[in-house]
Amino acid sequence: MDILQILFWLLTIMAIGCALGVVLSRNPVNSVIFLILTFFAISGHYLLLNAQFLAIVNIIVYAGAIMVLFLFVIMLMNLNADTEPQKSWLVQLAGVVSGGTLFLVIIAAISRANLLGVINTESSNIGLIKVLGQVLFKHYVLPFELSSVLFLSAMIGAIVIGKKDME
Amino acid sequence: MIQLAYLIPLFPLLGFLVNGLGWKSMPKQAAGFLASLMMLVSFGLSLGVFFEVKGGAADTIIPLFNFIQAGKLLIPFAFKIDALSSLFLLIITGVGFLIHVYSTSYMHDDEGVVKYFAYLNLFVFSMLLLVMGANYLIMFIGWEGVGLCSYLLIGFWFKNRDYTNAAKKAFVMNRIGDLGFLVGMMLVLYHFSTLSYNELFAQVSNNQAVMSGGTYTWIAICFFIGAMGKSAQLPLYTWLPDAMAGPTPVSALIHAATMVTAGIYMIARSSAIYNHSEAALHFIAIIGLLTALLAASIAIRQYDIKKVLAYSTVSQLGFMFLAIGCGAYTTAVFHVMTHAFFKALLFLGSGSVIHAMGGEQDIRSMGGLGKKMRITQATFFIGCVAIAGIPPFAGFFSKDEILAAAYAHNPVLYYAALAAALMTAFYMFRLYFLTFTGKFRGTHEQEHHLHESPIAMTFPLMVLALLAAISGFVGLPEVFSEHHALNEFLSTAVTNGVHHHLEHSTEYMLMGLSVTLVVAMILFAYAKTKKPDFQPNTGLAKVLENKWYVDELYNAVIVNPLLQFSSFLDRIIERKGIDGGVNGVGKLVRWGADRMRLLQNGQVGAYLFTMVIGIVLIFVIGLFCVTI
Amino acid sequence: MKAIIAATILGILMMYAGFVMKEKKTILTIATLLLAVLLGVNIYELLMMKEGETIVLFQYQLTISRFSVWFNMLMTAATLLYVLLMGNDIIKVGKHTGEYFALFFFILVGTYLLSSFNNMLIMFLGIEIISIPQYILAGSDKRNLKSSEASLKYLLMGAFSTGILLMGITLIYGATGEFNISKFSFLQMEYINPMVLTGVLFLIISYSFKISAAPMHFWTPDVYDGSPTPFTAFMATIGKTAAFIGFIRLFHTSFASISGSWTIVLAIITAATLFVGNITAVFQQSVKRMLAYSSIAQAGFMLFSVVSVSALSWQGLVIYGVAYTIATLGMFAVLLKLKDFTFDGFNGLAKKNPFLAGVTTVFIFSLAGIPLTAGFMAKFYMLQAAVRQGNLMWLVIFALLMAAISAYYYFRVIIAMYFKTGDPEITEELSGAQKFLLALTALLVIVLGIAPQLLLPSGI
Amino acid sequence: MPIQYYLFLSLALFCIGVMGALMRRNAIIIFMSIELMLNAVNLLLAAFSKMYNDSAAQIFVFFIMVVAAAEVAVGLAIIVMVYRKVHSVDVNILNRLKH
Amino acid sequence: MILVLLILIPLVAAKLTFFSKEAAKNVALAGSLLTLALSVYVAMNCGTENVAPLALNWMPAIGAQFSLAADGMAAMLCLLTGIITPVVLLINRNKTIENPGAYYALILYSQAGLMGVFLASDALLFYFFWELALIPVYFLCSRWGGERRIPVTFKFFVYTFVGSLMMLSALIYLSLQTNGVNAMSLQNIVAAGRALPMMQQHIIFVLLFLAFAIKMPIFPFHTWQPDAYEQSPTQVTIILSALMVKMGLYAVLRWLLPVVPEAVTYWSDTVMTLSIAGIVYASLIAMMQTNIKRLVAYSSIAHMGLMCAAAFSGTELSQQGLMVQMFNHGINITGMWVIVNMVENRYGTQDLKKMGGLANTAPAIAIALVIISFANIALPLTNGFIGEFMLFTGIFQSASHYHMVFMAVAGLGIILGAVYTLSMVQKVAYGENNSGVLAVAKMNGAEWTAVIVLLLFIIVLGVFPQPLIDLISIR
Repeated sequence: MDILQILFWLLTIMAIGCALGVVLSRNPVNSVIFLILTFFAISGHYLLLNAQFLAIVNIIVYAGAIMVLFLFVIMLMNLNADTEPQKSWLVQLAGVVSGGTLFLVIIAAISRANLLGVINTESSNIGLIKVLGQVLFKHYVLPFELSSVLFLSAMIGAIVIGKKDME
Repeated sequence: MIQLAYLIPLFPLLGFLVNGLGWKSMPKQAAGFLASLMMLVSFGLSLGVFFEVKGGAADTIIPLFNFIQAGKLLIPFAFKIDALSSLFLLIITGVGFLIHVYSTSYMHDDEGVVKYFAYLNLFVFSMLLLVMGANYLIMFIGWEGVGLCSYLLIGFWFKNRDYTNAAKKAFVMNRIGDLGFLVGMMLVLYHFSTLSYNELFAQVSNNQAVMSGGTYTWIAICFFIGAMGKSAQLPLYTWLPDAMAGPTPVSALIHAATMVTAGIYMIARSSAIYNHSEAALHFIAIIGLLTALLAASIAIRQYDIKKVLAYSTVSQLGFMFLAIGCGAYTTAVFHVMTHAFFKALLFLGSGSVIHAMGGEQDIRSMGGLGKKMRITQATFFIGCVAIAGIPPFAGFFSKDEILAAAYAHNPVLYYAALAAALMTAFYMFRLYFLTFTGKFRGTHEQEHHLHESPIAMTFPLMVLALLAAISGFVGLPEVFSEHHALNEFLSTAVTNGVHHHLEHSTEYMLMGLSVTLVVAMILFAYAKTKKPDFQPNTGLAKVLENKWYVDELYNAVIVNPLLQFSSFLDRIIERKGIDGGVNGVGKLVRWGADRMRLLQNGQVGAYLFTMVIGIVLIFVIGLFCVTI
Repeated sequence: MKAIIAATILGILMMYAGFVMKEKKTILTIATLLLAVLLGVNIYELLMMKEGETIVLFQYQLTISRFSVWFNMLMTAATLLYVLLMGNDIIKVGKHTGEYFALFFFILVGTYLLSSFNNMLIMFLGIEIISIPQYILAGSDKRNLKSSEASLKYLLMGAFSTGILLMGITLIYGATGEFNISKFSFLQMEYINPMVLTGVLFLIISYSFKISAAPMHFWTPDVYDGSPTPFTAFMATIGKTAAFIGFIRLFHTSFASISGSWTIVLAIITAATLFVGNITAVFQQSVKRMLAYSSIAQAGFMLFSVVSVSALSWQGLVIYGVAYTIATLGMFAVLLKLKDFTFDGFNGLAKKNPFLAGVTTVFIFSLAGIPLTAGFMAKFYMLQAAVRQGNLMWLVIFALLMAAISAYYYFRVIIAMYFKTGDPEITEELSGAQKFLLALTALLVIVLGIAPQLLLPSGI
Repeated sequence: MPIQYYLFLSLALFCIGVMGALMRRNAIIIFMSIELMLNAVNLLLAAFSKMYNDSAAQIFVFFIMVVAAAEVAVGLAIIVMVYRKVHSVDVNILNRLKH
Repeated sequence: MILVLLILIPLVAAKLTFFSKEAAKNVALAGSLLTLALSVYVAMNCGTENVAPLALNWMPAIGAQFSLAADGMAAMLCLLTGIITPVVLLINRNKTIENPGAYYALILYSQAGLMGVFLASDALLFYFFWELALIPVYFLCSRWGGERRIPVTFKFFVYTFVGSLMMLSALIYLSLQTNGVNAMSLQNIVAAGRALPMMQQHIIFVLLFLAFAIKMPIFPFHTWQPDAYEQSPTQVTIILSALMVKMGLYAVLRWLLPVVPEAVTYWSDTVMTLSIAGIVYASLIAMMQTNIKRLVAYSSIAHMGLMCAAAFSGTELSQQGLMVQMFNHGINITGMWVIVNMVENRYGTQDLKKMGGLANTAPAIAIALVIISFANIALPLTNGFIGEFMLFTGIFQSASHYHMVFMAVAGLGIILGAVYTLSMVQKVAYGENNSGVLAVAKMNGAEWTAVIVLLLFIIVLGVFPQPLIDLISIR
């Protein structure tokens, strides 16, 4: 039981716990905070997997940008626990059950596979920004360019939808 | 001459076409004259043909064209002239001509007279087809044709619903028989793959070994069912009395002299087949006898002059079939001939009576007519004597021959037939006495109106009376003469069944017995009708007056159940069952649609939830149920 | 590739045109012109390619075959037709006309990607490039709450399906170590890895969502109903067909070797889709919503092309996609001319405007699959593909019964138009050009019904 | 450390995201749960890239983030638009479109 | 080439008719007469090189050809179509129809479809025309029909549509069993079908038979028919009952019997039982009808039952008889409807109870009615007899174990047929006039022509059937 494994388990527990927090907490703001914590835990996992750059990006983009956006919107609508609409416990139970069933089914299916793949502990350098940059701009330049189209349409969308029509 | 035989049916057809197409413009007298002329011509031709045949001309086939030729099936439209057909030609055209002449005067004041003569000619045409055809299909064509004409003529006064009902009844009952005929033809085709008489009978005489007796029996029975319908035998006889709805000459021509004897003709024609089947012959004998008895018994208690004659016709037909059943086809044909004469005579006489009575047909309001209409009385009397079987009138010889044959076949048959014959004598003379003797029981204006019919009506009566008197001599029994003229004439065409020879003494005895009893019956009838009293009948008499309630029985057992069943089919099975099922599918779809709509309840949560359920299901199916 | 670049650039141009031009009509004209240019580029690219040639780009991320270019060309042409038919209604929707047209261009980019991707990353991007603009289009009528509701529903469920799609891709990657769909080597494995199966199923599910197949169809009626009608027309036709080409491309190039493991599931999904679509459409009162459900049913038929793995299924998909697109576009174009979208809104149209009734009849016949219309030949190809599959006869019979039911609701329009009396209100009289275009569309439907092989020139 | 661990972990997160989408009525929270699903996928991809020692998977993760960002931009805009109209983010009151 | 004209002329005539507003009926009549002339020519020259079959490539991808061919049967049915259509256009000429252009154009369209069905020797083409003939009739019925027309016609449409889809799937399946070259052509389909194993033959048989049984219609798939006949305008009813139902029989003869022979022999007893049960069933129900159009409709079902039974009896004779009967039934039922139409127009009702006395009020019509009725119940020397005689003989000689029973039960149909037909004649023509209509119009010229033509066919073909038999025997 070496340090990495201990770290793995800690991060796993944290991730799942916080994820549950996201789903269960009645106050939207808490949900956001939990989600950010989940992201931190996931970034921790990235570090364990030698995906250092990914970890950083995850913190910056998700926790930093996206979640702040969420938080901002929630604040703007000043939603809080008492404004939060609650589903009846029955519906919630149904949700839990069906989600759980999904989980169990997939696990049952996949556990039949004898996956030989093992995460070897010695560090590799694929996650380094240098390598990633070369791969990205050598092999994946097309998707990189295409994502610009995606952002363009997203931008248009934000404008078209978000802008108040004065009429 | 024989080669011109195809002209015989042609002239009536011509008459039909002219009168039929000109049914609006044709003047009445012209129509009657034309029709009678046509009949006269074809009668002349038939005479020529007859004597040529009598002169020993061989059987002739006159092919006209190929009617149906499809694959193996080849049916030519051809005529066959031999002794049998030539004899029938004579009867049909001869009696037909007389009745045409009679009609010209009898129908002169009916507005549909042109139509009437058209129908009459058409009937003669079909009847001639029936007897001249060289194969069963042509016979069938004539067979159905005469059925059609009888339908049209029974329903001639179509405004009266009862008359049209009678017509419909006649046609439908004939159809039942025709089905038997059709099946018979099918069987013949199936086993011999031909319908023409010559080929068929040739095969029959050759390959008896091949065909089992059963086959012949079936064919024979089927044909006889056809005959039952056409010749009004049990159980299909009830249409004939109703058929009296038609004009009286029609009853004389169609329902006494010619059409109803078609059955006899068919069986005589097919004698070769019937000789192969004892069973069928027995069956025919039984049916014929029963019919004779039943009809005669009913005739005893009828008051409608035409009904009496109708039932007597049925009973006489029964006699003929009895003869056939005993294998004596020529005897049957003999009786057909004599019966044609005296029954036509009787009908026409009754027609003249009805004419005089101004449409009255109930003998209870007649009586003493003899004083006013001598000729009618005289001829009618001859008719009665002939049918009753008093020598030397025609009826005696033919009927006596039948009785003899019956006795030879089986004494029981003889006694039963004799009983029927006695009843015949009784009811005929009852009719005669009630009509012509005693004092008049009708209203006064009827009495004033009473008169002898014009010559156009009485002339045929006299001719027929003459024939009824003398025509018996063509068939003198061998006790009197060495050779039986008719038998010998027909022997080329018809082969009688096994004929048990009778001792002359026996034959004398039988004749004596029947004659004495008949005379006794006549006297009895005279006694009964001396002081006629018409109390409502009771007991057996009532049953007889109501014709043994046979019509009621048929309605209760066959007609009404059928109607109820079909209305059940219509209301329940068709509308509720099948159509309901079809519509039910549509309803089901709409119902399902209504339910399915509710799934789309507009809740994102619900949608996601259903989706996840679906996903789970897909995984379960895809991962655990599908075996790769 | 040229087409992709061109579409992107033209889209951006369109955007700027939207900024500078104030007059909507001019924007519409520009859009039409630019689309024509794009069509020209497509045709040019098609002509440049030699028989049976396939261009490989960026280390097998794109493999452009003549077929894909031909498909792109058809889709572009369909878009052009769409803009020509409904331009006047598009510019009525909101005030950001230029942006809407730009979105169409971007959606076309996504379509091009889906018709020629060779890498699941490109596929993912293509799907997203198609989806996100559609969320926006759905919500573009901001005065109308229904429109907003539609776009929110679409967004939430769409994002959900994106997650599923990604999980599928990931599992496939985990089993094979490849994103390149032509490099999967399932046959090397002695047995099929359950992870692959799970991934395939995830992919099937997410694609079923995009093409609105049961049980992922729930968004369709609401979104199609709520969105502005012209955009509904676009989503229901070109958007859906594009998703289909991605679907068939992925599954027939990469998973054909293990088709035995997923065709059954897909067949069941197909049956469910046909059932839900047809049965639910029966009771609709609004023609627009009926068309939404019928688009589900039609998707069920199109799924035959994916279920039956054969060379014919690609052709079948092209024919069906085009036939369905044209007919539906025409139907919506007619619908936009009427005030009342319910069936009663059609009452007595034959008397009031025989021309409109006539073309509607043609479109309805095509949708119902009556012979002499493109729709029939499309169904014919699909059935043929399915029958060829051999073990799907039950599905064929079921589909035919459902087709009969579809006749039921399609012919309600006919009945309303011809056999019922009423006075349908027509928004504005048809201009000569519109008449001509509608007539052209109807004619196209019939021509393709008699000679469908026009859609499949040799060497495609 | 066997790959299953990561597999199970990310699937667990994924399914928790699904549950969230099912259990909550607040559009924003549903959206966040979906983000959680995406992150689960990211984690799995990273693990696989380590397993195959292949950086393509990590590139894929970037693009997932890109798309996520784009989606969030549009999505939040839409949510805000709806909020402007009905002053609620409760998805259950949005049922004008049904049947 | 001439065969294409046979389809083309009605189409062109339809177009012209559609745009000629008031002259529509005359334009249509002219067109139909032209078609008639052409079909007569085809019938005359059938089997010679003057009517050469024609095959053009159409959809090579799926092996569909545009191929037409006329053997005796096809020529006969084309002739029938050519004869009936002008008759249809002759009646009701002085009746005002709204939008006559469309009305007559649709009639001609369906005529074109029928011609195509009878001539097509390619499965897909056959299916095309099959539907092309159906659609116009659908419009005719639900646009110009009675008050319950819309649901009734819709049921009829969906019902037959299901059938034709079944047929389509079967044809596709068969076409896929061929080597792919001209996969849809008749001879390839036949070859493919014969090569099939028993199980598949059963499937194909059921699919095809359902389609045709609904079209004919055969008990118990007949329920659309009485309603449709009752509700549609009589001219359309004529097309439905005289020509459309022949499509079903023709399809059986051409596209079912040769294709899956083993399955046919396996099922023939079942089918014959159904159809012969249908004869009695329909006849019994016909006896109960008070609406004259429904009565004739049920009588037509009974006739169909007999013909279908003959088709499956598997004897050469019954096949020929069937073809003869197809023609003659077409003539007779048309005559029946023409009379019914005249009576309905004059008495203004379809209710038998409200009729009667026609023999007084309009003797000519009454005479025609009687003749046609007797042709309808197959009286000898009318055309009805020949066909029915051959049918019965064929059924009787069929190899089935129950051929006696079949023959006998079918024979009941003869009797019942006489019953309901004669009671109809009685209720319409005889008795007193219960209609309350005193002045009954005489037949006008057009009606005379129609009736005379039909009567001529009835009598002439009844006495000299041989030309017809020769025509249909041309292979």
